[in-house]
Amino acid sequence: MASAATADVTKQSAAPGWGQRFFSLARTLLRRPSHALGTLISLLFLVIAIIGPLLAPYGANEQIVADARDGPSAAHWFGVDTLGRDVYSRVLLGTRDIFTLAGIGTLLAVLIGTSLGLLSGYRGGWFDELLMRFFDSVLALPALLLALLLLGTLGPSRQSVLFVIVIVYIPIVARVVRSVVLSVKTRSYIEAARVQGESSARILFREILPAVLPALAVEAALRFSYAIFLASSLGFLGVGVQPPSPEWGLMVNEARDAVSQTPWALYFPAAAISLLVISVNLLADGLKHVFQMDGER
Amino acid sequence: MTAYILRRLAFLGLTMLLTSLLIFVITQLLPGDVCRVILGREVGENALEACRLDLGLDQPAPVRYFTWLGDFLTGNWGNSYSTDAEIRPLVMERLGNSLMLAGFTMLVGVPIAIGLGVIAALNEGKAIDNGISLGALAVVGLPEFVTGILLIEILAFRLGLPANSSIRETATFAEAFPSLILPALTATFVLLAYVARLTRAGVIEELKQAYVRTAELKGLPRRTVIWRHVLRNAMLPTITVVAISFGWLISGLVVIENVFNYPGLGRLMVFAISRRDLPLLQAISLITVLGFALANLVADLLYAALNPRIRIGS
Amino acid sequence: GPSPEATGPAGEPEATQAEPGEERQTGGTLRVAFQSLVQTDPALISSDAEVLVANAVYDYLVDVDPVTNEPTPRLAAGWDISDDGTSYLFSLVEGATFHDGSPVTAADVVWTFDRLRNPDSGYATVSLYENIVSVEAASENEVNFTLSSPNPFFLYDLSDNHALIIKDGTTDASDFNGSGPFVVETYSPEDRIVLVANENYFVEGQPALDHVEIIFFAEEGAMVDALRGGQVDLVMRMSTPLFESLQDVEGIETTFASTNGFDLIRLRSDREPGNDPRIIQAMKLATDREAILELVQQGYGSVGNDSPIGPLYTNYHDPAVQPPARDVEAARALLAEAGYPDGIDLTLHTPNTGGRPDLAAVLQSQWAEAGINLELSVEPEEVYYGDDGWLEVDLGITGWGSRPYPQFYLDTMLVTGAVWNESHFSDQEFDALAATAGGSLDEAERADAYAQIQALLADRGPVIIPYYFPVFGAISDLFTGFQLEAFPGRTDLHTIRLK
Amino acid sequence: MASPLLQLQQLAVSYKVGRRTLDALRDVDLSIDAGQTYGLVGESGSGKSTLALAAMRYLPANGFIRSGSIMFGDKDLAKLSPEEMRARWGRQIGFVPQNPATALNPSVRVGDQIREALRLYSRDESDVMEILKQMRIADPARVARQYPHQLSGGMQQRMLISMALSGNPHLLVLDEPTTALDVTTEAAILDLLRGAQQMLNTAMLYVTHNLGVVATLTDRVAVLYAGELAEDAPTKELFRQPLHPYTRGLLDSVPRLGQRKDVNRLRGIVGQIPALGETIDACVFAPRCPLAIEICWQKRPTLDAPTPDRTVRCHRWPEIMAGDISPSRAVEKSSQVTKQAANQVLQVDGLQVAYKMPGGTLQAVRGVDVQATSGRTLGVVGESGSGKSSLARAVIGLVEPSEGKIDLLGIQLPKRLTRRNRVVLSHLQMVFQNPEEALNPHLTVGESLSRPLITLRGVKPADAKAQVGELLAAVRLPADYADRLPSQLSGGEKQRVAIARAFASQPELLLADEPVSALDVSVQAAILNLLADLQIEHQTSMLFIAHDIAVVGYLADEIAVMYLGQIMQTSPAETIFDAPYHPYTEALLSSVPPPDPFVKQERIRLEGELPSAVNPPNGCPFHTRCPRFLGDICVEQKPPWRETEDGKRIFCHIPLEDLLRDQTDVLQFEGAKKS
Ligand SMILES: Nc1ncnc2c1ncn2[C@@H]1O[C@H](COP(=O)(O)OP(=O)(O)OP(=O)(O)O)[C@@H](O)[C@H]1O
Ligand SMILES: Nc1ncnc2c1ncn2[C@@H]1O[C@H](COP(=O)(O)OP(=O)(O)OP(=O)(O)O)[C@@H](O)[C@H]1O
Ligand SMILES: [Mg+2]
Ligand SMILES: [Mg+2]
Repeated sequence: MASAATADVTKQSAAPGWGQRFFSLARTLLRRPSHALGTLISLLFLVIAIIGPLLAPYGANEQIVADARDGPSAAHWFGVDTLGRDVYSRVLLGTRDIFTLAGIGTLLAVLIGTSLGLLSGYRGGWFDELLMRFFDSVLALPALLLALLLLGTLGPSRQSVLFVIVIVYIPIVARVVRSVVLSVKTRSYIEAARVQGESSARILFREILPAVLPALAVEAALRFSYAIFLASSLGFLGVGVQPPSPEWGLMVNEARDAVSQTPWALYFPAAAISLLVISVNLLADGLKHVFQMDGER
Repeated sequence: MTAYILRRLAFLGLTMLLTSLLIFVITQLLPGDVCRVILGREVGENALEACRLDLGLDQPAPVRYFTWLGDFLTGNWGNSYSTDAEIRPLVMERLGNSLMLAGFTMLVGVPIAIGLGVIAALNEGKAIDNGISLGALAVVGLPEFVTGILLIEILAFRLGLPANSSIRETATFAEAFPSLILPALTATFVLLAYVARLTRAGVIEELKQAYVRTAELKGLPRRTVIWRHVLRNAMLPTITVVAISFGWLISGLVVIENVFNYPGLGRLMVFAISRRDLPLLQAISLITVLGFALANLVADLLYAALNPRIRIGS
Repeated sequence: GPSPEATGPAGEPEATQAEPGEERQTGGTLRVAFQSLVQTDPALISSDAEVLVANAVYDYLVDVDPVTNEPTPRLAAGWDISDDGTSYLFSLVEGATFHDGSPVTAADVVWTFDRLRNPDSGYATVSLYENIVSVEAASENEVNFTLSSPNPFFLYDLSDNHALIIKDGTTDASDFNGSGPFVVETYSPEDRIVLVANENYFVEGQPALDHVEIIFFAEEGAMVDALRGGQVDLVMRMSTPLFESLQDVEGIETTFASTNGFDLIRLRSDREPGNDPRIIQAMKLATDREAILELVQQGYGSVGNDSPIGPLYTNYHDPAVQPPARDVEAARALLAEAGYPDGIDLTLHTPNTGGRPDLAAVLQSQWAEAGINLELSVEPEEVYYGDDGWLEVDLGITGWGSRPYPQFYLDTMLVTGAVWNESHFSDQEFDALAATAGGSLDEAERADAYAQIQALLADRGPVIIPYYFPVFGAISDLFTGFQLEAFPGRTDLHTIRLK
Repeated sequence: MASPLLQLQQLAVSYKVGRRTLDALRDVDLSIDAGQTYGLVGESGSGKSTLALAAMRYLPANGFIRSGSIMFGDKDLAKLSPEEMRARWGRQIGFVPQNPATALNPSVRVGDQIREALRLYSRDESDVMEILKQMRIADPARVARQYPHQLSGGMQQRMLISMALSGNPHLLVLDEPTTALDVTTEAAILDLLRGAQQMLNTAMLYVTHNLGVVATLTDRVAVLYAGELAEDAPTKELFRQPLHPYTRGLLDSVPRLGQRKDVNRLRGIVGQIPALGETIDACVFAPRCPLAIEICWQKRPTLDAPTPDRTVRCHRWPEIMAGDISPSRAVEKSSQVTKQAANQVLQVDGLQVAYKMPGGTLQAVRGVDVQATSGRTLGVVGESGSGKSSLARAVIGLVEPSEGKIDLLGIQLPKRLTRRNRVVLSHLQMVFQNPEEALNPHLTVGESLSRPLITLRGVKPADAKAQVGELLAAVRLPADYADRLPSQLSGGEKQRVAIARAFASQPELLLADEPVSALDVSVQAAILNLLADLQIEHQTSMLFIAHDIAVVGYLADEIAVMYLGQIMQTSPAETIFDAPYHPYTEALLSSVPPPDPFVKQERIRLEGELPSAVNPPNGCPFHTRCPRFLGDICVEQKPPWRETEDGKRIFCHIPLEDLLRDQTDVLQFEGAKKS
């Protein structure tokens, strides 16, 4: 039936694959110098976290008695601390520490937070109400205060810090996800899915989740940077990861007494923390920008 | 508006109740025998037993919670386990100190931050904006303890500013002032970047609104458009930002107070945790949370009061 | 939180007394940086800070001279000891009054010691004073102590950190009603305590200062910053790097005192794997004490020989007893012999204070070469000691503060069933030697027993003592008369004066 | 003739996007005389707003004037400094924006916003009351003290208009000022503008896509297409004989009042407007033009002047003018399907929908009875907020009705969606209003279409693919669209996919909630035809919701008019334009501007605002605004249902005879009634 209404055919390219989409997003991300720098430095740290042990000339706890307290030199790029440990190696090896702590912490928080946020936003009702009131009360405690309370309870250890990061960030992630779900939930295509009898699970994970991902990616990057911040602050306060771990905050704390003797043992890890946090922040900023641009297209 | 205030208050009450429960549960799980901590390692079992009885630790947890909450609400905060001092005056004094530091920081930092944010927003994409935004982002990445230590190393001894901010209890503001400078500066860094960034975003968002076009096409001078129309609306979200940053400040102060040995609530809190001083810890937590919540409430109410859409409802 | 390091009597030279005839140069405020107080009741105090305040506010009956290490009078003007060594008669000084104005009498002394030795109290001093049969007022200002058996160190015991004379019937320690050189003006927990000179102090010319302000800090670094910035005048107890950092600072005088204080590594000897003496022996062989001293203490202090009877006890220390030289191969061999040919995995527990985490880190690295693989568990001091976990774990590090005489360590740490026998050491020969040393009034016999004990511990003791640490102090050069004590808390503030 | 007030000469405007420079306007010539009302029409994206903003020298930051001049009086605005422009804004050129809700500063009282303008123009601030009265605002003192959010859209727009007029500008630029408003409000605003124009003699540049508005309001019309001026003529001439095929297409896309799908189909325009930067160096309209011949693909036509007062840019206007060729597209008559016996599909009785709100319960639907039969369309019209969507959503199960019974094929439906089984779900499907939200942006068209096949028809996922092709073909889309993501489709295409998805389960009843409101007229025409075809083909029953009575009249067989959650009138579609009507229907009909300058329309205007649905009026819900208000009876008693001979049912206290006596046909057509 040749109708009056034939397709308003457009000359648009065929659907790009996910790979293509990824590359186009990545290109947008790398367009601004600050975003590109943040991304590259973050990636560099990630690489160091993975292959750090291969790069480090010494072990994290290897003591070179003769070189103790030596300043930066060809043999010890970042100098040696009072215990005779090579600061460069410790900073490199500490990268893995911070990535596992902050990274896994963030990942878990994001996973759990996302599930709760999805469920709570989609289901609504008493479940939502209850969860949100609970999260409100958790969020009524400033993050560090909650972290300190929990660490007081759990005792300082790597696992505790991990746990604290997860607990502190779940509510935040869940709320971000929930707010996206709430706005997406009323979209016609979700209602269409409902009147087509799609299962809740499919609606949540196939229809809603993709819409949440951009916000989630930005949030995850932000959380990650805060988690680094938090973990190192706890290390610095002495209630986080315990010696002799080469965790950066702890290194700063340990080097503080000897700052006039071995300032390098303080400044290099401090610089590492700052650099990483700033880069991840820039990355988050970049992601936000990318998804904004993507949304506007 | 009254209904709104009442609703907010009820909400606050509920949140505080839940939070207090949370604090109670967490602190009850703290390891270590409280009485051991109080009496030291050198006492016998019978003394411990007497102490436990004395503290009511033999009661079931719900009873203890409600007793504690009731006592707290009636102003009976008890004595610190570790110092045996009365908690209320102690916490109040430290709260005063923390508020002085926070207030000073906000007083100095917030106007500057808002100014920077506005300037950046009005010059979006230009060099000034890039400078401010990047600077803010960089500062956001510096943990307080790094900033604090850097300031001590760079400024304290050079300028003769006190690195240690242990102020006298009786000190007037003028006397305390020098010791406030470095911690406040450290806190300002955190605040500055945070508030400036959000203010910038707020103003940029406002600048996109259609009413700006209306105002401009009326023929209003640019200055009037910015001051009378844009900022008026952009300041609304900024109020919330400032309140949230107050919460940030509370967290930041824990670290800062410990770096500078400033006798505030944050330092007292780390002390209480390290000493397993439950009543002190609970009181500090609750006061902090209350302060945090009140700041949010004030921000909400202020927001509502200044925002006709909420004040008057449609 | 209490730690053995901070417990028990201490002593070193008493600071210079005001020269007779010299006009009392008064005035000035001394601001001292210190850790905060927890306990204010003399019977419960233990930390340096608590003892420092107590020593300024109250008086001991008997003090210990920091220079000669001999008992010297304080509230007691003098004493008579019966020939069999079981009866001591003390006469009190004239004119001593409590801060509330009432005179110090024999009854107060009786009340103080009866309280400290009351078995129901649970106080730490109960076992210390077990030996006392009775304390009686012989007159208004004379007190008689009767012992069940002779105790060569009884005068030192009376100078125990807790043995501050308080007024008969005191119930509230927060009154700070002592007789000491300073009166508490204000106490602001966790922040500071302000002391003013006791105008009626019974020692002429003391205290020299008008005010002492003890400002509490959580961190040594902050204390030193404050000293450098001029917000405090005196810092005691600091880490070696901090001490080093103050060396060339204008206007600050640094001082350090050798002590018999030490950090020890101990292995429980009552169960696997420590019940095989070859294990601790292997550990000793794997330890490089010189390197430890260099890294952890930056060379301050002296290398230890695994016995608590350190070189400061010149009468008793036996320099001939030397720890084994480091021999990693021998250590491996011993381990293999003991059934660990592939090495052994252990958790080393340590409190998070002082140089202990550093010591643990260094040990971890040194012992790894010998196949002793350590997992470190660093816990807050309060938790580690508070839960008595330190008495339970297999392998741990403990800090022990300096004492005026060595018997204390043996009796509380190593004798079978001792209160703080953390290594669960039980050795009949050792017990017998310790009893001899602790009960004999014969100096030679005692010295001989101590020499044997050092040899025995080096051979099969459950502890490694890698070093004796020094204590550090630094004071603004506006002041003089500061004499740092081996136990810093016993440092006398009332001898310090403005230049 | 005096020199024109505003004269655009060879104006070209471009936008910088990334590194590309995209031309939004090319060689536009246009001149407006003092006091003239000038309409500017064209599809979305044709550059109307760009032109309006360029005329004021107020382009977005990335937009710039590439060449040409904007002569305003004797000054070229394109050459003025920002300060010089500021001195002209407000005083010489006023602006009325599209969306009044966001165009007022939300935290400043409206009175103050007007006062601010008065101060700026050195006028007496007390003139505010005067100005508001001119805007026919009943209680100006009270309104002046209010904040924008306390005012309805119509009131807000009045504020903006009064602000724009307060500087007594020579030229008023209006960018779709009534698009966001209800027809009844729109009618009032248009009256106002007409009045103001007569009083102040202000020239107006009126941007709209609504041909009805153009027809009733303007003196001259310019038709914009892809940044170029297609045609420019006096309004009546343009409507009588459009010379450009694009103009013809636009006119053919809108249903005239009374036009019906089975009698006279919409012709519309194929294809869609080219994206910015996609135009060819020939006739930009050639790809969509039914008359395009070789030259059209090769050479850009010049702007010619067939008569002294009209211009057109087309190669073939002489033939069109001579009547040798017709620019109207030939359209096949809809396939005539033998009318089967209509059996009842949907029966709704006493339906009530209520929403819990902080301030009380909002009664969106208050006792509605409707029926729908197979192969036929029930149209529902009414102002915004009258409860049309709520009715549809209750039927489909997206909201739970508080009261009432819904029968599908004689079987009562569970109220809750989750209780309805697959069979029920497959029988009931829905097409939503906003095509941008209709499809999940993360799913390909193929996946979106295969889902209902799999879930409701039990098709195996492997087989679904083939059927997706059939579905696409049914909505006249190529099969390879299955691989596209929604972002690669135009609005019309998205709506087609959404329709295909709704038909996938072969529903008995299709609910269509304003499926064309968000679309351009040309696309709207195509979608309406598509729906009509599919319905006939599948004999589906349809509940079709729209606020445009012409659209409903075109597509529906039966029309229900809703007001405040109740049905005021039902009638067969053919008789909806004939008296007697319910007074509300009468007002509605007289508010819709007919897209024909030759139609005379009665002017019946509703007073006051739509009452709150939280506290709806007792008695007849319409009594607060009824122009034929009888008295107490309307306030106190529920009206009876009255039936007319031609099959209408009217819910009114006024007897049919009285209605018939007082009412004439709202629309009087010049020439024959209905075509
Ligand atoms: N700031 C801008 N940057 C880039 N392109 C723009 C900008 N503003 C508009 N455009 C594009 O210019 C073209 C014309 O836009 P314009 O808004 O003038 O059209 P319009 O006819 O007013 O459409 P509508 O009816 O949708 O309002 C469109 O393709 C639009 O996408
Ligand atoms: N989810 C909801 N919650 C509260 N009120 C609602 C909700 N949905 C609609 N309403 C209100 O119910 C009334 C009827 O709304 P409905 O959307 O059914 O009207 P409509 O005729 O479809 O209007 P429109 O033409 O604007 O789409 C309105 O007053 C509206 O504000
Ligand atoms: Mg437009
Ligand atoms: Mg609707």
